[in-house]
Amino acid sequence: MSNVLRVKLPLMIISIILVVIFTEYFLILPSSISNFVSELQQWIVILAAFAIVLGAFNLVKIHLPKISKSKEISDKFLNAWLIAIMTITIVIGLIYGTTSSQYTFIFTNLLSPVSTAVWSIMAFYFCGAVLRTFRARNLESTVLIISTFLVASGNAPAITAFIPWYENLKTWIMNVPNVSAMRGMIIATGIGVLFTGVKMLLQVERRSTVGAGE
Amino acid sequence: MIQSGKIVQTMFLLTTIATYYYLSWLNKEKGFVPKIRKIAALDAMEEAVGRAAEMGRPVHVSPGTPGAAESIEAQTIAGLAVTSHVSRLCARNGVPVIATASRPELLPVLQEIVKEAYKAEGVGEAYNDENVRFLSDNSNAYAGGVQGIVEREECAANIIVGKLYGTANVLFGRATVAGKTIQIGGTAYYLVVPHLVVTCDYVLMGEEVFVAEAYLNQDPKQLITVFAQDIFKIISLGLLIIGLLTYSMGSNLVIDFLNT
Amino acid sequence: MISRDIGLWIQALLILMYFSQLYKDNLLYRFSEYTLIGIAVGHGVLLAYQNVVSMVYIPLTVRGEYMLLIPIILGLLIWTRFIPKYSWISRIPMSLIMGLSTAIAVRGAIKTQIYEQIIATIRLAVIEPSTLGTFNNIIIIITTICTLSYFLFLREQKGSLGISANIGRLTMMAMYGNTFAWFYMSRVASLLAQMQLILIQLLGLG
Amino acid sequence: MSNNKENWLLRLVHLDHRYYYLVLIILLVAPIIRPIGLPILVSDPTRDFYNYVNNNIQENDKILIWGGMSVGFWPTEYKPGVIAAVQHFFDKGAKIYWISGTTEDPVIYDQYVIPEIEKGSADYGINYVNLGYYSGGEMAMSAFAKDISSVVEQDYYGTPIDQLPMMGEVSDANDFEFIIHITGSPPEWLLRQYNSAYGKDCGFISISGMMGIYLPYYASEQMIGFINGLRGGAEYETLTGNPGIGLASTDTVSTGHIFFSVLILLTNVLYFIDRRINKQ
Repeated sequence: MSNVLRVKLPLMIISIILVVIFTEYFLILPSSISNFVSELQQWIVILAAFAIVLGAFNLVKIHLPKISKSKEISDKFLNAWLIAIMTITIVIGLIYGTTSSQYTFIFTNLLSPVSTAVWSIMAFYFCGAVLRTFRARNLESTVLIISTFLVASGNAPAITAFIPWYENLKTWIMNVPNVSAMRGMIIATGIGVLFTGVKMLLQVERRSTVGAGE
Repeated sequence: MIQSGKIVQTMFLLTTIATYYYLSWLNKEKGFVPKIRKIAALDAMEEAVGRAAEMGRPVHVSPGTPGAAESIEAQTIAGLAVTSHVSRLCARNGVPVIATASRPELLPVLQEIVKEAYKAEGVGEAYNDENVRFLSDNSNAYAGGVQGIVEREECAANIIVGKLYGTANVLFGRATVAGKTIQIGGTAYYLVVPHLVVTCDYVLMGEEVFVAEAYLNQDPKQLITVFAQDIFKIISLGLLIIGLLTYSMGSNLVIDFLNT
Repeated sequence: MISRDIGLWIQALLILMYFSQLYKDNLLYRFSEYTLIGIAVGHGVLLAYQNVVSMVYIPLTVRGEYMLLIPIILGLLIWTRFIPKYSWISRIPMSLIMGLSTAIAVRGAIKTQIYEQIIATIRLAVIEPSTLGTFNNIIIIITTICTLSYFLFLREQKGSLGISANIGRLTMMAMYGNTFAWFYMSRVASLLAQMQLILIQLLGLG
Repeated sequence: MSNNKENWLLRLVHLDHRYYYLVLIILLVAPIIRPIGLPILVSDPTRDFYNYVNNNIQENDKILIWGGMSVGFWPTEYKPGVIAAVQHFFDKGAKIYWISGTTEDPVIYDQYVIPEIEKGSADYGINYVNLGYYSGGEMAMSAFAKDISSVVEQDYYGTPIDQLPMMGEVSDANDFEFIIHITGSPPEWLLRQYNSAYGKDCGFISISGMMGIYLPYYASEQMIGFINGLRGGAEYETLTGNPGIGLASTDTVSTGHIFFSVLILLTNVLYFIDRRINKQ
C-alpha cells in the first residue's frame, strides 16, 4: 500500500494532468471542461507560491546548525547574520508592507547593490578567462575566438563610429551562423521537451519525482 | 473534433507517444536495443586512461559543480555516470583515480560509485578512501582545489562532465598552459561551452551529455528515448527539405500542412 | 561635491565589500554575499505570501469559495518535505506542479520550437533582390540542416553525415563565440552601472 | 624577434591577473566622467519594436507587460530599454497592464519605473495598473491568458480589481493589442502561451546575454522585435529622441570592449610565439 502512495500515485497524477491539459488545448470541448482547467491552473499557481517558501526552509536547515557547529567566531556570526537579515526582511515587509519607505530602503540599499555586483564582477573573470585560456589551439577554438573577437569589437562604438563597414561583420555573424546554429538546437531541444512529456505520460520517467523526499 | 490549426500538431504529439510506446514494447517483447554511434569524448577517455597507465600518473574526475538544490539534477546524474565509467577504466588499468566533490552531499555518492567500480573490476581491495575528496562548496575554492590537484599530482587526464558555471575556465585553465594533460569536459549550459572549447581536447556539448549517459549506462529506457528523438529529428529534416523544394517551386505545401 | 545620502554610502560600501574577493577571499566579501542571499530569500517568501493572500483572501472571505481551501492544504503539504518521516507526502502536490508545468511547455513546444523554426527556414528558399541576401539565405539553410544533423546519434558520423556534422559543429562554434561576446557586454554594462554609482552619484565627479 | 622581446611579452601574459583588472577599471573611469556620446547604429529588432508601437498603438489600446526583471540587471540592462519603451507607451496613450513573474519585479515597477515616467493625464487604475507578483512562471502566464479573473483578485496595493475601471475592460489574452515580456531568460514562455496559443503580437525587453537566443525567434517573425539590454535601450532612446542613461553609457562600453578584444589578440599572438619557439 505505501509503495502505491509513495511512487505510483505521484506518477499517476502527472499522467492525468498531462492528458487533461492536452485534450483541453487540442480538442474542441464544452466550456465546462475549459473552466475546470482554469480552476486547476489557478490552484497550481497557489501551490507554486508555497513551493517558494521551501527555499527559506532549505536555507535555515543548512545554515542554522552551522551557527552552533562551526568553530571560528566569524562563521558563527555570518550564519547568524544570514538568518537574521532574512527574518528582518520578512518582518519589516509584513509590518510596513513592501511599498513602505522602510522596505524600499532595504531593497534599494542592501539587496540591489550586491545583486548587480554578482554580475559586474564577472567582467573581470571574463577578462581573466580570455587571458588564460582563449588560445586558437584547433580549428574549432579558432572559429570561436574569431567570432568572439568580431562581435566584441563590433560592439565598441569607438571602432564602428570610425569604420562604418566594420559592424557588418558582427551583424553577419549574429544573423547567419548564430541563427542557423540556434535553429538546429531549438528544434533538437523542442523534440527533447516533447519526449520529456511523453516519458512522463507513459510513466517511464522515474527520476523526476523520486528526487523529492527520497 | 480537433481545433482548427492544431490538427497536425495533435497528430505529431500522438505519433511521438505511439512511437515511444511501440519501441518500448519492441524492447520488452523482442529485446530490441538501439545502438548509439561512437562518441569521440567517450573513446578519448579510454585513450586517456591508457596513456595514464603508461605514464604511471593519476586521473582526476568530477561530476561538475552543481548548486545547492541541484545535486539530483539531470546533468549531475549524467556526470556521475561518466565518473563511474572512468573509475572502472582506471581500476581495470591499475591507474589511481582522484574523484572530487563540490557539494558535501555528493561525497558519499562518489565514494559509493568508485568503490563499486573497483569491485566490478575485481580489484575491490585496491580502492582507498583518500582518493575521493570533498574540496569545498564555494565554487571558486573548489576550482582552485581541482587546479592544485591536477598540477601537484601531475594528472594525465582531467575529466569533468556535469553542471558547470563560470568557474569552468579555472577548472581546466592551468593544464592548457602545461599542455601534457588530456582534458575532457561536458555541460549542457550553452554559456559555459565556450570555456570548455578553448581549454579541453574533447567536449560534450548540450544534448551529447545526456546521450553519453545513455551510451554508458546502456539503460534501455534512455536508449529508446535517444532512438525515438532521432526519428523525429529525421522527420523534421524531411519536412524541412521537402518544404524547401516545394517552396522554391512556388507552392506553400508544407507550410500550409504544418499550419492546419 | 560628495553626496550626503546615507543609502548611497551603504550601497557603495557593500559593492566594495563584494569586490574585495578579487584581491582574496575574506570575511567582508562573505558578509555581503550572505546579506544578498538572506534578503533575496526573505523577499521571495514575502512576495509568495502576498501572492497567496491576494489570490485567496477575497474569494474566501467575501465570496465564500471554500473550494480554495484545497490548494491551500495541498500547499501546506509541500512543506512536509522537511519532516524526514513524512517527506514523501510532499511528492503529491509537487507532482501537480510538475505535471502542469511540463504539460503547458510540451503543448506549446510543437509549434513554437519545431514548426515555426522549420517554416522560417523554408521561407528562406527564395531569390532575394540583393545577392548577399540570397547568399546568406543559402548559408542559413545549409547550416541549419547541418546543425540538426550533428544531433543525430544512431548513425556513425562518416561520409556525408560526417561532413554535415562537422559543418554543423563549426557553425555552433560561431554561435558560441557570438553568445560569449554578448554575455561579456552584459557583465561590462553591470560593472559600468556600479562605477557610475560610485564615481558620479556618490563622489560627484561626473 | 630577439629573445628578450619574447620573454617581455611572455611575462606580460603571465602577469598577475589583478593588474589587468586594474587596467579595466581605469579604462572605464575616463569615459564615465567625460562621456563623449558617439553615434550608434540602430539594429533591426529595436527598430521593428519602435515602428510597431509608433504605427499600431493608438489611444486606449491595451498593452500587457509580463515583468520578469531581477534587480541585479536593473541599473544598465533593463533601465534604458524599459524607461524608454514605457514612456513611449504613455505618450501613445496606451493602457498598461503590468503583472510580475519574478518576486523583485513589482517593487522595481513601483519604485523605479513609475516615478521616472512623465505620465501626463494618465492616472492609476484607469491608464496603468500594477497587478503584483504571481508565482509559477509559465503556468501563471497560461492561467492569466485563459481567464484573468481566475488569477487576479486584487492589485499590488491590495485594492480589489472591481474598483479598478481598466480591469473591467479585459477578460483574457484576446483583449490585449501587444504583449511584452521583460526578462533575462529565453523567450519560449511568452511565445508558447501567447503567440502560439492565441496568435498575439509579442515583444521582448531582454538582457544583452540573450541576444543569440532571441535572434532566431525574431528572424522567424514569431516576435515583433526586442530591445536588447543596454545597447537596445540606447538605440530606442535615439529613436524616441530623448537621450538618457543608455546613450551616455554606450561609449564607456567601448573602452571595455576594446580592452577585451586586445586581450584576445594579445594571448593569441603570445601563443603563436610560444609555439614557434618550441618548434625550433
